Amino acid sequence: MIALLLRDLRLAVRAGGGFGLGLAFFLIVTVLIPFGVGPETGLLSRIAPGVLWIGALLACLLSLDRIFALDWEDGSLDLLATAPLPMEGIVTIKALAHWITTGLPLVLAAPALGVLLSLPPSGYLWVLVSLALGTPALSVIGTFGAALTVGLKRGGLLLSILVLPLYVPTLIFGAEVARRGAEGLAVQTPLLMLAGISFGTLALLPFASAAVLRINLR
Amino acid sequence: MTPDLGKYAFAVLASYGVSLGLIIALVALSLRRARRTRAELEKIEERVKRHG
Amino acid sequence: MNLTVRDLAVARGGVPVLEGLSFSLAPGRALVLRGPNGSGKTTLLRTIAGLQPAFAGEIEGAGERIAYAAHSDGLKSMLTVTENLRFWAQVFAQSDIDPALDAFDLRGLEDRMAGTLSAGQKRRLGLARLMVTGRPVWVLDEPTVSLDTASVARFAEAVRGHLAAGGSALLATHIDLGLDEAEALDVTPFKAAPRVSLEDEAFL
Amino acid sequence: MSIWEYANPVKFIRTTDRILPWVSVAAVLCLVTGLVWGYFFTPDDYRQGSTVKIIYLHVPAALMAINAWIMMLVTSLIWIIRRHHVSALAARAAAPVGATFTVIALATGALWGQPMWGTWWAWDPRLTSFLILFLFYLGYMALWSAIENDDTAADLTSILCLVGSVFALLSRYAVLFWNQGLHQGASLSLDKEENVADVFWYPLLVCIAGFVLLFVALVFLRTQTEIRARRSRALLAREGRT
Repeated sequence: MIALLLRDLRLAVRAGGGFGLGLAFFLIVTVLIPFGVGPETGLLSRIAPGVLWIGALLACLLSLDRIFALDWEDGSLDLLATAPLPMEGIVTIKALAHWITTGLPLVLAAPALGVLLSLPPSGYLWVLVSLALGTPALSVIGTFGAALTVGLKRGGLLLSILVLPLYVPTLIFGAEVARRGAEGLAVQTPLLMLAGISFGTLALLPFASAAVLRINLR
Repeated sequence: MTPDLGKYAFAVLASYGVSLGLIIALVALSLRRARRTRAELEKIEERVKRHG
Repeated sequence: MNLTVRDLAVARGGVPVLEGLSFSLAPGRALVLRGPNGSGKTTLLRTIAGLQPAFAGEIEGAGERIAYAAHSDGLKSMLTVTENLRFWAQVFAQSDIDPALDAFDLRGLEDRMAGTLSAGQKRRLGLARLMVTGRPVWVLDEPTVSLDTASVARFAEAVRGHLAAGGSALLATHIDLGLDEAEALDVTPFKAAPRVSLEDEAFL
Repeated sequence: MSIWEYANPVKFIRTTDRILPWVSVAAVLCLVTGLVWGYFFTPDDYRQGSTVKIIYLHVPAALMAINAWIMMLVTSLIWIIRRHHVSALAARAAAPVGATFTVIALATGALWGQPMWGTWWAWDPRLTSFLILFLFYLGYMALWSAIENDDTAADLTSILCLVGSVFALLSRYAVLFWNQGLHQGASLSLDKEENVADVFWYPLLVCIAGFVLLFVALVFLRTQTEIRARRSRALLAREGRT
């Protein structure tokens, strides 16, 4: 299992794309927002937590179809299925690899991009915490969507449609933590809900993803 | 007989218009597809029967 | 332990393609499947490898004992030869990749990216993967595609070594590998009677 | 005599063929009665004015939008557990009906909200929830039509329906948390039945019955269509094979 994780990470580093693409997209979104809504600092600092969350979510969405597509094309997925690894473990590792290559860089970049959006000082910690807690859920849910659409020729658009409504609860609670944190309000309730969603999806969704993948390999 | 809808006439009429329009469209599409698949199936069954 | 197949039927897309198939493969032996394209050899091998459920019948001694190799080698072009092999060795909880490198003449290519290899070299690397699985039953679908004569001989040598070490091999191939231990099985007589798929059957 | 007998496609078609005309007639009768009663013969609400007439469409559509998804969840489970093809096809047949009802609920909600809230669209928790539900319907239907093999499609959409149901519930709570919102007092809401006086309540009941019957009739008809389409394909496949 660790070998699979290391292989995916090594591939992400070598093939570029992996780390770079999501991060670049995140940067583009946050840089373009002020041009769209105007440079007024008050407005920007008010919407900053939400914009950072949306940017992270879209950057995540962008790279989902790569989770299984490459392994499907070169036959690795078939071979992995005959290997002594449980399918649930494979999809969990795939989600973890996606998080490390896409989610984690976004989390780390968010404070820097917060500066561009005049994020209030009290917000940095909570943007960081909420993204760190929420992006794993985005990867796990995205892996489920990727497993559903693996092998489909025009799977990319379908994947977005499928995953979009599934992302709503995570986005709401994550952005709420960031917003409340930035405004100096109590964050406990949404933080607990966000943690609940992350751990809940991490514990249960791999079973659905594995079932779906088995059906698609059949 | 026709009720006076007052200042909300547009909202009410548009609601009824949109809803009934959508329902009728859905029913019409369902019926059309039902008729077509039924006819197609009958044609195929006829041919299968003739060829034994 | 033998790989035993009893009254097996395999299906492609829900439609049976082969049925009534029975054979037993003992350690140290090889079985070569023959039959024209589309006769169901690939489907049979995939079923035995556990990638799809059998339509009917029993398979014994498969599961975790199978090492499967098909047309796609599962190679990553951005990894070196060693990294590719070592990855699969780790997945199958093995550590030694040197015998595999030797057997398939991959010495000198260890640090090349798999993407820069020729088709034949890639194929050899894909087959070398079999040796690092540590599994006794090799299930091979057209293993000699894109191999030149010398490489075919080398491959036959590797299979022979595997058989000598108590392994067995089930192959679908058109080429005569010159294996004394091999029997041939023509799948043509087991062609399934024309019928509709199970999922269609419910509607007839 | 077991209910599973109706999972046989032929039996299902034969039975529904007999019931369908009655259900259709009843649906039309109820809808016409309820809507005419509600539109022509009920007074205006003292606060909402004539917009109260919208509830005869909005409430039943919203109700059936949710119930359609629940029905799809149940039939998906039946497919996963017992693998009755009719069940999977019924779920497929119900999706566009549920989606249409969701659009009706959304459109009437927005039209009602315009004079009440002064805006076409408000991110009111209920409206937002229905928007999310609509996205779920969209994804579900898109997945069905994207996959070629029918049984694979049934398997995958069933699992999506299951997972989607959990996330739909989660979204519901998330949205409530996110915006307790514009519902200034229950009396101004479209959906609080306890505030509906009897004059409005009875025609509303008839309309709800009409929507239920319409849903049943459409699902029967569309399931028949799906079965016939599958049968055509099966016959053609057999022809090509022999």
